[in-house]
Amino acid sequence: MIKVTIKCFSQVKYAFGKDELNLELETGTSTLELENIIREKAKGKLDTVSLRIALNQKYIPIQTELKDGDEVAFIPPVQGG
Amino acid sequence: MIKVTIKCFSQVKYAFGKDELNLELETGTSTLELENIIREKAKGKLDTVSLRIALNQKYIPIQTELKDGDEVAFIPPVQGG
Amino acid sequence: MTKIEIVNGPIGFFSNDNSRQQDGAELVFNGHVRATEYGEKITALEYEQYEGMAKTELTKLSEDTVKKFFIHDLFCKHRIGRVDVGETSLHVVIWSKHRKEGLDAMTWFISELKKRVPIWKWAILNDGTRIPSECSHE
Amino acid sequence: MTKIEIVNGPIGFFSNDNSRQQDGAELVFNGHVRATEYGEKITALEYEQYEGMAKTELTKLSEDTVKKFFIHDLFCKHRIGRVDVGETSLHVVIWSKHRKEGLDAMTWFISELKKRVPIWKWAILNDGTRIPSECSHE
Repeated sequence: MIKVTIKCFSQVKYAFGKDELNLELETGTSTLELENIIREKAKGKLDTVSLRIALNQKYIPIQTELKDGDEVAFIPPVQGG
Repeated sequence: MIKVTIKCFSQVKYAFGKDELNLELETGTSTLELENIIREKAKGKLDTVSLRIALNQKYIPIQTELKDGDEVAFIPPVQGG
Repeated sequence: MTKIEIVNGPIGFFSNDNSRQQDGAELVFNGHVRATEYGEKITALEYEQYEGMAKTELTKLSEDTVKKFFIHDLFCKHRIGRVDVGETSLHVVIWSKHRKEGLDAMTWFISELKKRVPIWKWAILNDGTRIPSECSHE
Repeated sequence: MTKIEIVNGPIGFFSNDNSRQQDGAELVFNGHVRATEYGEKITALEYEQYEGMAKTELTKLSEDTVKKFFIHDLFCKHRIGRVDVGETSLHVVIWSKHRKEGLDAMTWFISELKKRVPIWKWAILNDGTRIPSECSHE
């Protein structure tokens, strides 16, 4: 098992009412699998929201196997400016 | 005969060393004829300078017959900014 | 050169500079909060950032912009936290030899900022409700 | 709305305005005098205007720009007389709802200004000589 921290922003934060989620996952879980877990946990609230994945504060273009201690963020469309 | 005032700027001013020329012209002289007179008076110094004509402080697109008291400017390429 | 700041509180503008010898063009963009967000009346926006990553991405983007457009300097301040209607949320200054590269750089920089810098807006409505501002890139 | 000034002496910038409810974009362009004019080292430029016509043309151009690009306001100050290297000769502020129309309007406004407003530059060289600055539109 591995432990990961999920940072929540904007619509993700709104869906969970939390800044951060701490999850225990099967060893070998990928970022894409985690996204599915998160979307399911949100019970439909994120169905229309497109999410990019940042792993340890960097956008990653393809799915990646998670490691113990990773920081993950599912990034809703950004809105700076 | 008519009297016209010619306002001189930039390269026109530099060519004549004057802010203003006052000329007496044949009645019926056109702006284009006046331009030729001015270019001749400049003795070659304006040969490479393109000039637009402003009549009484307005650009005019085609040649126009001058009237007594007109203010004319031969406008070298402008350089504001 | 680039200077990047993410500030919690009113933005102090970068100061005037008459000492530059080769920069003919100084272009400044100030983004202000408007009274309506997606048709809804608001009293303020609250900007949220991904702390750390927002600064990293903004810095990287600024450096990319300076290289891509041959501009000399790009300075940027982005405000986070509550920003009332009318106030400045984004302040960008670009110095370049000629205006054209400055205008192109400004256009690209802001458009990319709105794609990749992890900052979000929460709308604060007249009744005090606080909701994620819908939608995304213009 | 437009505001136009042709000023003989240092340009005082238009002041900040946080009272606007619907203008999300404030774009400022400051043109500065560079140390070289057409390859020649200079100490200053001297701007000459066709008094009357310069103001008229600049006013007309500003009004054209506001109509053409659906921006809200365009304010412009152009300095005439001697302007030392580094100093501001042109100050333009455009207020619009979104940045895109502001950027397009700024691009067009300055480019047209350099075609139709009767203002010229005299280069003041290091030895004090004063000559019409060659050439024209960029």
